Amino acid sequence: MVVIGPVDELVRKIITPKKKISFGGAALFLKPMEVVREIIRQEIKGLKIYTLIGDLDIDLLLGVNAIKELHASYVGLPMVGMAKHFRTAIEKEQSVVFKEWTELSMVRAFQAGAIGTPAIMLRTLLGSDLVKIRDDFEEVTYKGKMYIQVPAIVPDLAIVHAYAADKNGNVYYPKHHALDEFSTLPAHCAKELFVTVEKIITNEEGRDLIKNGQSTMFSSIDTDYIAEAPRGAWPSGFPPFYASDMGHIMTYSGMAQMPETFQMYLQEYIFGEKEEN
Amino acid sequence: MVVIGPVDELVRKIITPKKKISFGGAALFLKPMEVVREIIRQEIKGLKIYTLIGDLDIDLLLGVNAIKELHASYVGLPMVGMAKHFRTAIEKEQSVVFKEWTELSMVRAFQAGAIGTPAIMLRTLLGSDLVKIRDDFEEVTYKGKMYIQVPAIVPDLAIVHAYAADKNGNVYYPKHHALDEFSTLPAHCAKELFVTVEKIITNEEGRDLIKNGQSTMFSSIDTDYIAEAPRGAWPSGFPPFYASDMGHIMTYSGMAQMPETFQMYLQEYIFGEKEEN
Amino acid sequence: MSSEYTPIDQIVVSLSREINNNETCYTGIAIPSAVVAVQLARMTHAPNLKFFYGGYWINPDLDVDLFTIMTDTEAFRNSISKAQGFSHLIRLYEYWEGPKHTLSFGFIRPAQIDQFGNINNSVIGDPNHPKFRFPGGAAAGDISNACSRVIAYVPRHDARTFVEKVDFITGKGASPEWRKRVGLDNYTGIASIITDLGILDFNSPSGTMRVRSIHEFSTTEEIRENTGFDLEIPPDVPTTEVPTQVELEVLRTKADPLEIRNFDSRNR
Amino acid sequence: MSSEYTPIDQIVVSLSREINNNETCYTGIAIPSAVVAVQLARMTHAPNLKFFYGGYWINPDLDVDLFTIMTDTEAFRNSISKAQGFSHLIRLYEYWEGPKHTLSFGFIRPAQIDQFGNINNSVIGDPNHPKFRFPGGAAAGDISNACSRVIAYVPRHDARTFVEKVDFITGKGASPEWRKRVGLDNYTGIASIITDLGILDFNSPSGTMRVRSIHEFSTTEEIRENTGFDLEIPPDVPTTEVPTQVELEVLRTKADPLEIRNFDSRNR
Repeated sequence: MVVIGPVDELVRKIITPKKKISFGGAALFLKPMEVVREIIRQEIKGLKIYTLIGDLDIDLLLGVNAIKELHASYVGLPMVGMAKHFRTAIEKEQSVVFKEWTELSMVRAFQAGAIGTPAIMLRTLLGSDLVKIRDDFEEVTYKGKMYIQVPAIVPDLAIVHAYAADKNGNVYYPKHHALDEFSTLPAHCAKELFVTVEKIITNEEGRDLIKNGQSTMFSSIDTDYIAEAPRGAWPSGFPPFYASDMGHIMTYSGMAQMPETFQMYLQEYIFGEKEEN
Repeated sequence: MVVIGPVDELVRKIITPKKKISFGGAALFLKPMEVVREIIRQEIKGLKIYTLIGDLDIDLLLGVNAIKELHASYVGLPMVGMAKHFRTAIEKEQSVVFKEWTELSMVRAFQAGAIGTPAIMLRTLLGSDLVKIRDDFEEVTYKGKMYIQVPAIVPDLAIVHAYAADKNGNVYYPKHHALDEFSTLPAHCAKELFVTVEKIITNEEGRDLIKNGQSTMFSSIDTDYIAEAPRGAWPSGFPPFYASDMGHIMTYSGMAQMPETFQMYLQEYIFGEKEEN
Repeated sequence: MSSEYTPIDQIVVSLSREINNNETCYTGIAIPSAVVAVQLARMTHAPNLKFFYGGYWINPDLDVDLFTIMTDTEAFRNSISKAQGFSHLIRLYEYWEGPKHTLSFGFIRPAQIDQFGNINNSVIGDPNHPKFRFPGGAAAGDISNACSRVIAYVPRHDARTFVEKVDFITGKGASPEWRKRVGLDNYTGIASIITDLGILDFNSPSGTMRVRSIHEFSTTEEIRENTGFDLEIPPDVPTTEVPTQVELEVLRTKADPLEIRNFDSRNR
Repeated sequence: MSSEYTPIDQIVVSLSREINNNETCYTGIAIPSAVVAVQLARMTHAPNLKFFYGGYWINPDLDVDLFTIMTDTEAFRNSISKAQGFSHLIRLYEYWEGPKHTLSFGFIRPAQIDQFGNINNSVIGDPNHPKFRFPGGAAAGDISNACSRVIAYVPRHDARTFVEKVDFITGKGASPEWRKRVGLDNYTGIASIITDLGILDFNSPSGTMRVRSIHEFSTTEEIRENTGFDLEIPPDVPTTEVPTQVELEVLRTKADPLEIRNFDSRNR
């Protein structure tokens, strides 16, 4: 049965060091930012994070040294610049083990995890030095053709942000958005699923959404934990409800450059009184 | 660019002996029956057919000896009885090579074909004698665990029936149907896609469907050939538009028992004047 | 309403009692008694069962007959807004081997079954030139390794179906040792078999098939005569609990008013 | 409207001219000049280009700025009913290696590129303890083996970017012999590179990088000085065709009124 509760309680209960956690969203869209902030507030460390395209979520967590191992195909602030703490953590502090994937290989590894196959062959990795440095990427031959076989990703927990959830645990997101599969990919492969939503609705309201042409993004079979977090993806974008807050991302990018200003950012936007976004 | 034309012309043009062809639908739902009938009218033989769950489509084609090799997890007339010509072709005439899959292994082989991976590992086939008689099913070990690896299915052509297509080649089917993925699975893995539709609509009508909450079942990128075939799935069902015609399936089942009555069936329902269904 | 009941009524009621509340399952659409048994369970002792139907609906409206949903277009439309949730066929196939171990049980109607619970829905005779070609296993070969347990049913218990050794293994049986060796010990395979004569399982000392109970209208001798091998019949084998008045009434008026279950007695 | 144009204008216009009508492509969202070039091509010589945007829309409405779609919720809603089609992100990922060989071209903005067209968007120095960590390749490592050809662009042509041998191969270069050997000969890898100094390709006798044309505001010497290896410059190397009045007007008023392309000059 799905557990519905406040973000802080659920984070305290289910996010523990060493857990393998995948994040929904990509590239400043649909990120589970309220959970990221709560992880920082609760000073949880030692996480192993999987995200297709990391941005503010990852840079914040690296800034407070919460991540021990990171898997992604890209970490940066698209249209704004480099992710400062990502560089520092790797180049100077060597405080994180970073495993780079290509976008397609990571997508295939998520898909393999979801269907329960332990590894999958693809060809776009051929010729890449990633194969040389990743001991879990293997060159194989099938019927005389070369492939790279990558292992499935099976996180202990997936965390995604979505539009609404009913009391049964069905999760809704309007059709004709561009990006929901950036969240279902890292969710379907995980052993447990934690969804934050803009709002919790009644089962009847859920059925009305269905009648009006929506489908469920996750069914009650998929979800384990649900918390209400209005504007929970902010400052990443959540189309069609709110855009990526590029002004805020630029502010962050500036304040991330020095430890002192980063602390000010944390105080103002994470530890301080929660303001209306 | 998509080619839009009459069923008979397109069948003449693209369905040739030895082609590997996958059929959409399953178990008396969403079968491309008008194309099946046209294949019989044009006396095309020597086909290699892939279908997850075969029924009237396969039994008709086997009755006129059109299939040389058949891949499926089941061939029968659900709720009605055995598929007469399927049994005769295998037990008596040995006129068809039948390759049995399990449902999941065939689904995985379709999925592997769609993503371009040449083979895929699964576990539900473990212990099955299918592994012993299929030389393309291979027992493999990955990280100490046993799997059966099955080859991807990549048909030359997929044939499916859907609701509507616009002039650009976008294909529509209402949301909240149960069964569309029985057609997208065998379609996405194929090199070419032939879609029959209840009706051809204008691009504007297509956009109206989108505005009213529908999505495209296939995009214009996917489709190669489109033909209008009203009630083209009949007598298989096409929810929510028409139900499986169980009365007709029972009639067929009866008439399939003897060569003479089967000829009468062909005359009346396939070679005869097309009647209003 | 009559309290008389048919063998197929007993089969459906017994199938339904194998289902526990709060489990998750799906059924194929070509095994009518299983679909009816799920409906009966949901209407009686298992209201919280999570049930996929048609690979899409989760817990479709109990007021709508499941077969009507698939054959009546208006009922299909109405059912949409009353289900407890919606999934996708592709997602259902993910559950079979996915990380969550979602499916509690599935159903199989075997054409042949042997003393170890191996089932054959494929062929009799040489697989390449079979004497008899069954329709094929569909998911039968998969679900013994994808659902925590499998509930089998056989509408007519006879020695052609219950054989010492199946001609062909479409789906692996209970075989706990084999399951342990290949790492499938989370999946017990066939846990029970409901027939028109009794209920069978593999809880014998040797792990081969035994009689768990005998329906009130059949006998030890009948089961023995109609089984092609020596199956264990405990001396104190009980009589199957007969269908209750409530079960029969729900079955006849709500779970299966169209008597879809009788397709199983006609077609084998 | 001024006929003066900036180097980034030349880059976008040259990128757009690499696109042929009736091809199929998608772009990532973090390479702004590529997105703008696709819009420009669709508005000028390639109206039938099939273009995925955001992994979902096919041929979004030309009247709506693509970046506005993603950041303005009302524009997002309106754009839905005007696109030429819709697909799914998952389906787009299928096209990368699926049976249809769908994608004609893709774009890469390399952090390093060498004389063979190998690109590095990963690290400088020891991969395990890098001196410099780039954001990562995202799809750059995939698309050279998934799109028929790749069009690269470099907003600032310098010797740190154009190196003799990349520190790390994130994505394999042109290398026709290697492609033949591993069975990737349907994919040519990087076919052309547009920089702020000129256009480069691999059509030299040795298959290494050569200058195809030089922008009217730059020189042979400039290119040679800002390239970390000896690249081939044919004696009769032409001047790049300058942007036409029509191209500049469409670019400024319709394809990129918000000057998103300038993000590429600011961030590298």
